[in-house]
Amino acid sequence: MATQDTASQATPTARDRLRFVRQSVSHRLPNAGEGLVGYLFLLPALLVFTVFLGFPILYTLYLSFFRFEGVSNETVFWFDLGFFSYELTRIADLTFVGLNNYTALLSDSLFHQALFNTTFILLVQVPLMVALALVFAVALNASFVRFKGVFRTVLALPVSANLVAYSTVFLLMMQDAGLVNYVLTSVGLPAIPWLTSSFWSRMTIVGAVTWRWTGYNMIILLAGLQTVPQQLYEAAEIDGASRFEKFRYVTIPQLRPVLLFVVVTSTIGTFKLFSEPVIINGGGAPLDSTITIVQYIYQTAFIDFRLGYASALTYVLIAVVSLLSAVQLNVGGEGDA
Amino acid sequence: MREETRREAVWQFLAYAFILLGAVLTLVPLYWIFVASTLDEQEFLSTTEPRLIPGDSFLQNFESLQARGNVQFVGHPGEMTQYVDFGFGYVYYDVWHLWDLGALESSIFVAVVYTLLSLVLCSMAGFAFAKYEFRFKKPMFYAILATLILPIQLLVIPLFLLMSQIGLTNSYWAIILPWAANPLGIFLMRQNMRSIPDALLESARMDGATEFQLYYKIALPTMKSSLAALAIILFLFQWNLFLFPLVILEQGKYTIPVAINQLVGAQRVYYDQIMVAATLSIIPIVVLFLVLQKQFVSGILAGSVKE
Amino acid sequence: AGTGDPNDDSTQQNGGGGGGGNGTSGSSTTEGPAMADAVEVWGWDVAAKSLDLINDPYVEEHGGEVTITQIGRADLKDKFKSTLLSGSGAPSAAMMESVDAASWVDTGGLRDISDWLSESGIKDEFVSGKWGPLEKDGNTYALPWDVGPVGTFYRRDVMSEHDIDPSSVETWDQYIEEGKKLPDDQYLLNLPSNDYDGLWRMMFRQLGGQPFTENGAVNINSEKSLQVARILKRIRDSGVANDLASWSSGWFTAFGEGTTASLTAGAWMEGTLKAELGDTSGKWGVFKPPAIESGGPRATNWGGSNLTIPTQVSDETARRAWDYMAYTLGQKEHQLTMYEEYGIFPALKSTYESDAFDQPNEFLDGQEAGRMFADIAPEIPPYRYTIDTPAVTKAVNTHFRDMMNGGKSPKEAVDAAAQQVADRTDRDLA
Amino acid sequence: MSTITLDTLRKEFDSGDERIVAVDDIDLEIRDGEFLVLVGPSGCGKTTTLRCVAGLEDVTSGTIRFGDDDVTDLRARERDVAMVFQNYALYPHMNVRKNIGFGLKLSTQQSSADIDRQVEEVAEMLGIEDLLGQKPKELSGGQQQRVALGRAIIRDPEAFLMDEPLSNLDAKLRSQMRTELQTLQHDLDVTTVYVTHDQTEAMAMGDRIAVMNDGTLQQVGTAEAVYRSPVNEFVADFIGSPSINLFDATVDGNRLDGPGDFGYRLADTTPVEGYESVRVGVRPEDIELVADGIDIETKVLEPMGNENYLYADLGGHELTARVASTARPSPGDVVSFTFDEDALYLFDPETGEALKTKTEGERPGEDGHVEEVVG
Amino acid sequence: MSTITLDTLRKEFDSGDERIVAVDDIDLEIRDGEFLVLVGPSGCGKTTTLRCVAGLEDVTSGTIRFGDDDVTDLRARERDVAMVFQNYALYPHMNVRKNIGFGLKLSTQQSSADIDRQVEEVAEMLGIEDLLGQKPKELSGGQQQRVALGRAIIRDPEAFLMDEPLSNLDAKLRSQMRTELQTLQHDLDVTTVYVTHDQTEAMAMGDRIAVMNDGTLQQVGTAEAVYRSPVNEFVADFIGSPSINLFDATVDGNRLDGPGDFGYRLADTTPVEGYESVRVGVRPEDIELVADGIDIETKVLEPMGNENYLYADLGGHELTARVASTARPSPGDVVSFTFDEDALYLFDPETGEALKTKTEGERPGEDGHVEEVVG
Ligand SMILES: Nc1ncnc2c1ncn2[C@@H]1O[C@H](COP(=O)(O)OP(=O)(O)OP(=O)(O)O)[C@@H](O)[C@H]1O
Ligand SMILES: Nc1ncnc2c1ncn2[C@@H]1O[C@H](COP(=O)(O)OP(=O)(O)OP(=O)(O)O)[C@@H](O)[C@H]1O
Ligand SMILES: [Mg+2]
Ligand SMILES: [Mg+2]
Repeated sequence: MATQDTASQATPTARDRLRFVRQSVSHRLPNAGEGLVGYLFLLPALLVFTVFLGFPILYTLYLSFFRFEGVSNETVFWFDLGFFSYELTRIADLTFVGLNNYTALLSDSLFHQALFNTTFILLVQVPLMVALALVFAVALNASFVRFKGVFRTVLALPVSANLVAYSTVFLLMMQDAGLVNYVLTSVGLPAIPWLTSSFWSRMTIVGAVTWRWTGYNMIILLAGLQTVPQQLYEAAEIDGASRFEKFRYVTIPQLRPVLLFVVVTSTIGTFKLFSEPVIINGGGAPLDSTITIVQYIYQTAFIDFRLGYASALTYVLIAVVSLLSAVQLNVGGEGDA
Repeated sequence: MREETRREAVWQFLAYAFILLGAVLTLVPLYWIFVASTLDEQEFLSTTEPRLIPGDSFLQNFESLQARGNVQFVGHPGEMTQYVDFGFGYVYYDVWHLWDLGALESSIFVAVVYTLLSLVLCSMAGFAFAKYEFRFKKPMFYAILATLILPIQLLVIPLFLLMSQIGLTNSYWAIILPWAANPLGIFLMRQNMRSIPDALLESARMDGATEFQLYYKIALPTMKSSLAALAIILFLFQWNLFLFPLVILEQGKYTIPVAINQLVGAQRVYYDQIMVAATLSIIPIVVLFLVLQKQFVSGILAGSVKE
Repeated sequence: AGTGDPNDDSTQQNGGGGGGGNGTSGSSTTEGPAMADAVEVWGWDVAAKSLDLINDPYVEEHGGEVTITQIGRADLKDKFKSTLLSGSGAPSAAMMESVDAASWVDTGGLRDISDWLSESGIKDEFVSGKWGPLEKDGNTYALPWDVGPVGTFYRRDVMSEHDIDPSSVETWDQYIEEGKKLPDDQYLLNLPSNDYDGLWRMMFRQLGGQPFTENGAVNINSEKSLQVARILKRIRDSGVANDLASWSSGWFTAFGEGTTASLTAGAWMEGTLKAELGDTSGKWGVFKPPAIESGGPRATNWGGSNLTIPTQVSDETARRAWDYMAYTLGQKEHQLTMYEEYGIFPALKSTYESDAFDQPNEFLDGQEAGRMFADIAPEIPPYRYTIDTPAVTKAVNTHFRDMMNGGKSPKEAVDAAAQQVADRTDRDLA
Repeated sequence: MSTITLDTLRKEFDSGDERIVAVDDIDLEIRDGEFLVLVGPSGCGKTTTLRCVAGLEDVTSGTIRFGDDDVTDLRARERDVAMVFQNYALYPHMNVRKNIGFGLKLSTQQSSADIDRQVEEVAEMLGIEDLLGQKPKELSGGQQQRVALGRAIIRDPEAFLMDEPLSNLDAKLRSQMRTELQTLQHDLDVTTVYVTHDQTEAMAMGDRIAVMNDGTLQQVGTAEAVYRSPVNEFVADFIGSPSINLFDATVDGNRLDGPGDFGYRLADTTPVEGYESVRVGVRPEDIELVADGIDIETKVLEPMGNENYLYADLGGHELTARVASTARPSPGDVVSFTFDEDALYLFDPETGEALKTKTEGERPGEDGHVEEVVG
Repeated sequence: MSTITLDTLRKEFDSGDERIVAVDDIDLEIRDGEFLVLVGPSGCGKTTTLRCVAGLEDVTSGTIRFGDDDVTDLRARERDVAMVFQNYALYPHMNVRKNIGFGLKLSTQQSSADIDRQVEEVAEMLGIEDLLGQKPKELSGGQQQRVALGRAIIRDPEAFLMDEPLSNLDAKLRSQMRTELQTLQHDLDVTTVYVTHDQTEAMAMGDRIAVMNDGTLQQVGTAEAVYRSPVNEFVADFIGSPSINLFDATVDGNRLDGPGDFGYRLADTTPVEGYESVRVGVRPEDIELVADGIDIETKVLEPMGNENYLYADLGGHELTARVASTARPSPGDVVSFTFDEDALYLFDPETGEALKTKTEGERPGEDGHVEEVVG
């Protein structure tokens, strides 16, 4: 207020002095126009990002126009200053093939198969999982539910389960004479060939992935729910909204950004499926019906050593998924959110 | 009105039933992992009917896990070689050797450091994307989003090359830094921070806050729930990283997934030990969840603006 | 600063000859070009353990320091390939399966050891079938370690209970007939639908088949391949075969309980069985794998590894690594130590004379199986693993599964597989 | 369309370790079709009371009845009330049209066209017909408030609950809205509880006015009753703007002696019998500037257009007077005032209870229209 | 502590595909240390103007100067102004103490103890000293508003910007706060821009009043000037409560003929020369009930305590009159009124421009205190 008689100022405490130091630092921070501030906040992330992922990403892009011909350790550049020497060696022998890697994709039936499998799993898995996660999140946010902490923890745990362990258990459960069929047959349902039919083996993947990631997405949605203003529920309540209507007209629109996040990341996650099919379905069995794109990329790069082709595959994957995400974001009303 | 009470009761019942069912379905495989960890390997493998009662071999399995030569799952007290001799006795002081890290501790260490670092980077970037206008914002955002899709399987090679160029092979930094600016985290923070009312930031600006102060005095405290969720995401991301740690880390520094994978031999899979390790590795996560989920306080922005 | 190679004068080609060192012969290191002090060798499972056995004697005789790093098989491959492809971080030497050899060699990341090899003169001491995939353009990139001579392991108790005498079986057809004596819930063998290619390759090789002709054409639709396909189809159709994923727990369980009565696999399988199903000791026996047709060859191989040195390690290190390899793999007594301790079946022919192979095997009810395998080993036909082996594996698996379901005839299956390989690898059909 | 009865309604909040009593055992009956205005100082519990009636807060104790039905445990949506929130609570993701129509869409079976038509009518009445396509955050404060109002009045509820629905509107619009609201309420004949801090509004609109202070109900009565016959000093002080002038005076027979020059001879001493000192109250508009009376020193003169407010010093006490716009003493000028005994208020100095109010004939309790609750 | 100059300030918003002009080329100079009140109907652009001054909105065109410095492109924190937001914008995660002290903590080198002391002083002044430990969501609307106010006044800024800072307070508190604010502003001598929709407040507080309509500035002048000498019909209509009575009248020599019985003979015809018809304005307080005058029919009588509002019908037009509380015609009664020619307002029927206002001597432009901007 007005009455700042500096004379009466008590000697500042240690905490205050710390505050002054912080203040002088923070006020000396760059203070340029708004446009720049955004960049400044981005800077640390961007820096780490470009330093560590920039090279791999660009190198991969570069590779996608070449055929990998083997490792090379020929020195392309070096200097020696006595106290400091540097030697840059060529990484690989490459032959430029232009867009061949990309055009080859058009006729690669295995790639098409992988794309099909992934899309199939995606269409079943993402809606299922997001819906489940949403219902769990809303239920576990309700005031009347007790032991919320325990339930939240339990539901979110699967994602921390070790992949080998959980895949093993799934494999055991899904076997022809496994737990699931045991339960099914004991209630009079027919056993299902979870691992051997192409349809059901995809469903097994869907089940495993849903089991693992639902709780994780629930946690994210739960965090999003906390930002929904309580007063909107009150207004809706007054307007006569039922529980479902509140969910439909308040929760969903308010949660939209986070829902979008979940949908987009789940979609991406499905496209990146790798370990589950490898372990549970032994890498694409039966009949390549569970081979996924990333698995195919891995095979191409790590088994066949066709690094260029694998890079091209990757970029096509990125293109496909980016397109899909962009569609999701726009349909989800990113524009005016 | 009784009608309504009844409907309310039905709702509550349904909600509970749903949650319980979900919890049970979630727990079955986990429980089985646990059961397997308490069984003798032969018992686990030779049962044709699913076995659901824990056995008593947990400790024994744990011991055989610990007795493995090539991976140390849980660490042990280290040998402290640094000491001061006071004439009447020694005082050891080399804290870094108080404890030799096993995979469990390595994983915890790496995940904690990574989570803290990444929380800062992601929330800052998310804040920028959510609350500032700048040129190339959209393209930059989408570019970062696109890298979410990059399969690590392909990045491994150039990344390994990069790490060896900058001398970070077999260093925990090699698995901490590349994803410190986690696109997933940036995306999440951006989505959540959009719900911070602009008026709040404006009023802080009027109060003389620098832009950075807006971030850590207003945005962070009001985004507690989201930060908790992000912390979980980041922790788990690092906790589950496999391929790159495998490639870049050498024995003795292995994280849990890498260590567990060492139990999958060419001809033999050490199920008992895998299950013990898997069971143990869930414990830190349980603790983490129980701590962090308390941050999910609802209506955190309430009372800030009239609208 | 400038461009050019600062190490021009010491490239690997000159390493062996230029220095005039014969320290690489595996007997002496006192002279010749400098060798690094320490080497690190990567291996998996028992192989790594068996190398450990040789460390002490080696260090005692040759000095230096040897570290054996044990890494899971799949992990080792991923890790090693990453180091190869990125040109850094590789160990001094690593284990390499013959199946992978061709494609790994093809990356150019492995060191040519032919000079050292010829100098040491030990090349001929290994079974000749091993060398194919380790060589490219006349250069050699790895030293053979073990072979997997194939035998058919069987449960003596189960067989005799149902009056089957495996030792009298000569051909697969006979064996199938015998198998029909087993009751419905017991199977003669396992034919896992995720692993048709393993069995196919084993039999194909037994017949002397090659997946590619010498000039690189795809050959998996050859008459021999077709024969194998027919046999496999017959096995499936006859109902004597179980279908459990290999290495799965159920797979082991079935052998333990005798519901699957036999298993055709490399000699190393005995060790695995012993470890996994210790309580069935003494109930097992083994006989030479049945022939495809009466009087046909009964020697083939499954598995087998080698040691290789990456190009990226320094010459000093490479020399030390070679020295170590030649010592452990090229010397009879060390190979025998590994065989006796861990059942690693040597590729070094001279070992076969040892009476270590004549020891009665307790697990196999006293059978002197070692000798049988030692007899088989030198007769194993060579097999041309190439970088396209994975494509073959894939194609065979895919189309044989189709065949087993009745979707294709054997002929159609091998043709389709061949066509697929040809398409994906840009090769011609033979 | 029913009586609303609050029976010892109590609402406490937990805040940290203390419990805040926001509403303290209120008894109140709002008659069928009545327009009741709730006034009181900021933080006295008006909003909380309203929210309890709406069903948005769980009451700590007491009951709420709509007609004969105990609705205490009923949820808001079953009470069928419409409410204007003090903080608007608009749906940020819906445009104005949807915000207003939302209640109808949910609770009635009307066709979208019908709803649209009604939304447009309401919007026109509120002067926001041009804004129907806009989102709340694109609206000005007053526009938002009108949307919030529109959301309530479009419905045909059991009761209207309005929490300062006009506080962000300018005078013109406010008086216009006031009339509209009254007409509407009259037409629909809906029981209405209306919170306002605006004197004029309370006086002009309320069938009765309920004055609250610190969680307790002070007085309920017509505008005139609470103005002329406040039950205690608080009500007298709170109602009326500018506020009543209040000061202590000693009683000496029929003579009251106050600060400064203040001295007054009572014609009727009954009210002060037995008191040594009382609180004296004179409303600013009852003060007449005369040539010869009690002297005061002018401090500030505030021109209000049609009249002037005179702030003057009476023995260290600030005295406010509403004077004609022609009276223009300058600061420092000493003027003189007097007032009618009829216009004099007297209060018990301890309890604040009224001893004498403006019109003796309308003393609380004697008039059927006035109820009294002393907190 | 400097002049604030707005030079053709313009602010447009994009809303969907249309552009909304919220502030339309405003020129305004707020003098050093002046207390300027911005009034205007809801949605006219007051808040937007204030936000432009604060630096929270990028202006579309025009410049803003503080003293001689062009601050148009400066960011909010560099302008060193304090602001009370219309929607409060409190920090939800901080308690009241921290909310109020936040600005000082950030921008001064004072010790925490000092800041605390000042926070307590301010809180006391605002009557929220008991709430210092509470979080915003635990406060009533009025309490929130006071916290928002406290946050601004604790600082010692170049300028105060206040957006309806008292709109949620009751009359008593409001008038008290008004005085406090004025004293404070006076002591600090800080240039202040104050938005309110409250006539009384505008009149009482502002050194000058700026009237806005639809994004444009109508008139700037002292309270008296805008009240007595509005530049146009809009200002006349907007300022004054109840509003001025306005109707059309035909000019016939010196005679004005309006609706119903209305007829008036002008003594001075200069203002209406050349007009066939004009808009006539008479303020409610200038209407005198007389025995013989213009007849009107009483419709409603609103008792306001110290006076009554009379709503009557004048040939289909509603006429409002402020009459003494003793005058109590019943609905349906026909009464008769007149007024002084001095009190008559006349406006151009097309442009709304004032032809004659209350006191000719103070016509806009002739008086130094009155500036005029016609939108
Ligand atoms: N962010 C925005 N986007 C679009 N239009 C806006 C936005 N903010 C304000 N407007 C519009 O600009 C006009 C002026 O708004 P402003 O908030 O300045 O009004 P105001 O004078 O403060 O009104 P009130 O007294 O109701 O608060 C309004 O018509 C409003 O709808
Ligand atoms: N959620 C809450 N938690 C704790 N205290 C609360 C809460 N809500 C209100 N209060 C307190 O209860 C008291 C009454 O609040 P209420 O909102 O009913 O006041 P009000 O009469 O509406 O005031 P105003 O005119 O300022 O809006 C206040 O002192 C307030 O601080
Ligand atoms: Mg309130
Ligand atoms: Mg406004």
